[in-house]
Amino acid sequence: MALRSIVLGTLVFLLVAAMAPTLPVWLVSLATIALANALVVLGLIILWRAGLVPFGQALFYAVGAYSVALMTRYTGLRDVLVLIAVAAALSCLTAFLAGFLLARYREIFFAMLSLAMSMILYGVLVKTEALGSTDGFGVEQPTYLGYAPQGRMHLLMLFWLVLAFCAGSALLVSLYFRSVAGALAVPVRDSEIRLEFLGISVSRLIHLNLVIAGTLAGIGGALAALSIEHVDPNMAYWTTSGGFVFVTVLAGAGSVAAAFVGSLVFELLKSIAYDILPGTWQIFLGSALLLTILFLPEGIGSLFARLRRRRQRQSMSATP
Amino acid sequence: MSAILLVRDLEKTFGSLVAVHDINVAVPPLQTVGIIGANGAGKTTFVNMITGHLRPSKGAILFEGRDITGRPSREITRLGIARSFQVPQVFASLTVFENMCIATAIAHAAGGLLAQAVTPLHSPDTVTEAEAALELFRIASYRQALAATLPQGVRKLLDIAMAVAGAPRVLLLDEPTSGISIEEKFELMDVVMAALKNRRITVLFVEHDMDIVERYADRVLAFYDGAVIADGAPIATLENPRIQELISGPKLNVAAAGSRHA
Amino acid sequence: MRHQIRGHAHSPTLLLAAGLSFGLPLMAAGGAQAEEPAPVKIGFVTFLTGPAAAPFGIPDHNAAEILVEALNAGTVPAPYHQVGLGGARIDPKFIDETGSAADVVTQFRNLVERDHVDVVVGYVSSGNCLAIAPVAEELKELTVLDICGTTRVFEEKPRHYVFRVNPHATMDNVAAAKYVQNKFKDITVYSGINQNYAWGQDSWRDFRLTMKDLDPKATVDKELFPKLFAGEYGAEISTLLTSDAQFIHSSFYDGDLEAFMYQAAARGLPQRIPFVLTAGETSLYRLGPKLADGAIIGARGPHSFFAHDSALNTWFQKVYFDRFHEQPVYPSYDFAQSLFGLKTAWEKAQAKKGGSRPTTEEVIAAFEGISFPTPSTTVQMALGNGHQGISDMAIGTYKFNKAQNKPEIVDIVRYPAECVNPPVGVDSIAWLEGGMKGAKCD
Amino acid sequence: MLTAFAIVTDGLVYAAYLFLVAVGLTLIFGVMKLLNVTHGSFYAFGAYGAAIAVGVYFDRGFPAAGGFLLMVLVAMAIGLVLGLIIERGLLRLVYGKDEVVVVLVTYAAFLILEDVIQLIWGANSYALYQPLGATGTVDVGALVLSGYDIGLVAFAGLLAVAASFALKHTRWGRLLTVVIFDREIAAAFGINVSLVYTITFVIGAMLGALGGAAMAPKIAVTLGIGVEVIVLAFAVVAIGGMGSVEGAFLGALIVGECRAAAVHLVPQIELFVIYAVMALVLVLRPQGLFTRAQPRKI
Repeated sequence: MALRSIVLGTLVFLLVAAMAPTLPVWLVSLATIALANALVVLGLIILWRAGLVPFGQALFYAVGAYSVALMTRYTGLRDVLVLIAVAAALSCLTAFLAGFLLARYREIFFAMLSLAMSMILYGVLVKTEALGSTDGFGVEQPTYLGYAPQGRMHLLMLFWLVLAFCAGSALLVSLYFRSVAGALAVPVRDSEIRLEFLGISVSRLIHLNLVIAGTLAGIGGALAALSIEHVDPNMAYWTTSGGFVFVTVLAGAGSVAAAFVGSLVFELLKSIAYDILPGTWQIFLGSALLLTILFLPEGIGSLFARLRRRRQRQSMSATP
Repeated sequence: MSAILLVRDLEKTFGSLVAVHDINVAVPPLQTVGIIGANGAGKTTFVNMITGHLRPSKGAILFEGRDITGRPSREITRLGIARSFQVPQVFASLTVFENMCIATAIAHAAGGLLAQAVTPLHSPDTVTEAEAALELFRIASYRQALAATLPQGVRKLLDIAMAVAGAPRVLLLDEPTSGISIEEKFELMDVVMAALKNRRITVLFVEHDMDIVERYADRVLAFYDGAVIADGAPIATLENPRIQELISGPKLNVAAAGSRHA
Repeated sequence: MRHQIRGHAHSPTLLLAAGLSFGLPLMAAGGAQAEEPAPVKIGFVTFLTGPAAAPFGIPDHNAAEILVEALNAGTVPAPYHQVGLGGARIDPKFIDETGSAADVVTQFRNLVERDHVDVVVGYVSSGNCLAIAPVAEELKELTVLDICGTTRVFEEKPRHYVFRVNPHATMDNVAAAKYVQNKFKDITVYSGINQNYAWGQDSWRDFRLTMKDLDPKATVDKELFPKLFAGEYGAEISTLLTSDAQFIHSSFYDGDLEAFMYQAAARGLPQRIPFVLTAGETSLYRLGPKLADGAIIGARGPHSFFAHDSALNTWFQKVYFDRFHEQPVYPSYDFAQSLFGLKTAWEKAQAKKGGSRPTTEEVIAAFEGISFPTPSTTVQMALGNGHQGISDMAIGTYKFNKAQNKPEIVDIVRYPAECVNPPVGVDSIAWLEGGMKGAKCD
Repeated sequence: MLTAFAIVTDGLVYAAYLFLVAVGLTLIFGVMKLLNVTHGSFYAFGAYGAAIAVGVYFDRGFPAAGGFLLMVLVAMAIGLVLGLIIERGLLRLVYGKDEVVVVLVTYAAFLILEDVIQLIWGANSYALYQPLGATGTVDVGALVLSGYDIGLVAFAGLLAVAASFALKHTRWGRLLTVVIFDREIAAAFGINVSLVYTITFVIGAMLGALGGAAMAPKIAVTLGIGVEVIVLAFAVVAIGGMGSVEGAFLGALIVGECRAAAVHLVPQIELFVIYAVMALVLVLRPQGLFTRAQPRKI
């Protein structure tokens, strides 16, 4: 079963990677941003399984994005792997520190405290005129192990990079979900007391999940910064966090794949909305969200689940 | 022989209110102790302090000679003292099997959280052990049922089974038969006690039904107003009229009457 | 396959644009089958929703609507009487600028790579302009930035495909500082209140630097940066009431400006200390008598009240008023300048090519360094290797004409372009810090 | 000295503003455990409604007092209509779902209403300037206070007292307190919880609209005013303690004074002083200032 989905995932990954050059350019760049954001959503799914919904995940997203941007602006560092490694490390550290406070909170208080933290970063960034305040500043194009692609190739390389990170994270996270610690997310929501009396430190467990989610958000931010080639304080604003939660609900906490599909669907929806309803695209988005919640309460991910169940039923009936 | 659990001058106060005081108990290994007393007599407070849910205001708790006073419950659990709950604490949105797997997997996963983050949940031996535990507690038939949907008796059994998964030496049962119809009570206790004997576990159980106590306890601790007013063999203690009306008042007779007819 | 996507993306666009701009694209589409040249597809990006729509997006969009319509009908006065761009009709596609930098960049890419627009004109937010510029270079798309004022677009990097006809924000505050010099004799102390984001911070910085140059002894008393769209300014107003400044500088606009002014007026602040409102012009018609006489008003260029009168301006104000029953404000003028700049370059390139449709590179070559008349003034593409326009600047003092019940600007002072803009090759901050060397002011 | 006085008064005015926008939110949260993002829309609709209706009223030259009454009436009407639509038409369908899902539903409704506002009233901003003029000013040394602000503070104070009195001493209030304490028990007592929900939500909506109407004279009523308010209100409510009217009052007071002090003394931090306070309070008192942590029964 686990093996099956891994094989399946690898196939999809290779297929998409191979198709990329044949896809229209606008779609590739749209997918690049969508998948970068999907990493943040993946982190939110980890937290949501444990009943935690941060309204300030943009904090780590912005930390990742600004680390990359600052490195390309003030240091000679250009290699994409170095940039992302550092960004990941910094956002991981941020999440680790923030975790000491956040891990003690649940429900709405958790949401509000994380919101407060991200808004403080936002305030600081807006105040830093050296970094262009709200205008933000540009991100230099990275090199890939010394190779500096141009034009279309640059776009494709970035897409493949993002795709690779998504594949890697998807694999690791689904393995994590199958581990003991990963399996404890739902129990945290059901009964923290029982966990404590089984010998688990719930706050440490949540701290771990926060660090994982924060690091994913940081990598997402770093990749987003590279594909937008611009960063600004809005990346830390609460509406950005809200957007990620939006996509998480759209995707549903059901499966890892949901994060990526959900994020792609969301970006496409938005792009269509902008295109056909420039003046009233929010109505479009809002309605889309409502319909998802009403008719796909478990999110887009639940579609896979249904398919899987159907497949199982068929295989059962096939072998009586 | 030396006590596996030793409680010295234990006291718990909430502000000005004294919940329990001057508790001195020594429990030898493999004994089964029934704890009785009217509501608010301090039974659960006592259990909560031993299992680390409450920090004693005064006194000491020794487990296998080691002082565990005021340690957090997860440490105490790791040391070998487990507990079940009056309101069963199971993972409602998971199946019985998953509940059991998680309990056993945690018991197995050595090292810290990071180690647990890389050990798979469904390793062969955790699964077999979980299956075994479900058999032992006679709830294997509910294997795939969601914990939320279980009848009270089964939920209680699952709660206890999960507590036992960590192979504790001492187990505290907080009102294992509360909310269970009189007919089922004995059934349930038979299963539980058989299982615990099989695992060679020292048991302390809080109970209101004196027949249960009489049937399963080797020894009775009677709580009244935060203190232990009697500590001895079941029959002797329970027959004592003063104890009877101090502890249980009319409740005993009703319950007893009910069960005698049964 | 891409064709399908494009078609799919496009047909609803026409419907929408029809709704948005009174059936004009239908005409364009209708005209498309005729043997006349294929239309020039232009993507117009501005704030159609959100708080920035009222002050910038809507005037911007309104101007686009009437100008595209008039250009396609060939009813614009000389020198812009030729239909569309060099005879080719303009096929507009409007996109909302609201959203994150990621959204804005994605929409830009969609315009270029999915809808294959020939030119993109627009962007109000300086942040978005900075985000778009490198993408435009990467996609080799001719892009005319519209209202954004940041100097960084062309000072951080030379651009090839990006132009900005409208002068950057430096001259607003240089002119304002020069104006207060002869308005108030011997200034010793002044205060400032600006929105806490890049535009507000930059405006205040430029103004202070210029004041240092012109009047070193003048000191700053209060320096306030309320949050953007803060809504409630009680504390700021008290602070300013307790300030002994001779005037208060502010780059507030529209919503914040009006909210601030209502609250300030209610507490007698404007009566006590006059304001210098570098972007005040957008709100004059709404504020009317609620804005105390004597406020110093700028319009980010010699627009509307400050416009030189010309046939073009009279025409522009008329068609605008007839359609929307209000006077065009500076964002409308900014758009007109952007479009007329593009048109001039396009037609110059086309003429050079003997009347056949120019390529992007040819338009760019023609665009660099040209100068052309606009409804309000004349723009010279002088800075950023001929990619950044400059024009003269005007500032005046507010006065509400009770008789005719309409706002007026009196004591207008004009400053030549070279007087309030840095010379070629000098960054504006360096220029201000260096004492504005090379300014030609007479 | 004057500065100190200014800080206190400015803080009070800002606190009044915050309380007006937060009280409805905290009420709804307290009773329905629902973090209502639509609150921002209620605020915006209230502001637009008042700006237009009251503007017309004043232009006709009717007496000022009636204008203020009308302001309140408009707000209540809007709250009634919107509240009913949202609660009956939308929230009904999602009660019992995951808390955050319900929050997202209100967020979706908020997105839609943002555009509805633009469809109804267009993108241009409206101004309701007459009331400020009608209420005059009070001079305190160099400081000039607006009569309207003083009225606002008084109004907010009254509202706070009235609300907490109503909750404690009226039959309805006691019903609410029961529901707040425990939904199941309330239902067991035969309280019609669903009706309580509807009425609470409508009252909350009215309070939100009232906040907008009360602020309309001071601001330019324009697109996006709702967004700003939501997160402010959240902060105040989180600081005061979710679901407590006294908490909202105290929270508003703290935030108001801190912000005023920041503006006067250290303007640089004004932008995030609110969130700093919020983080601080949550760290020191996880449950906020006014709700006490419920003991977990095992």
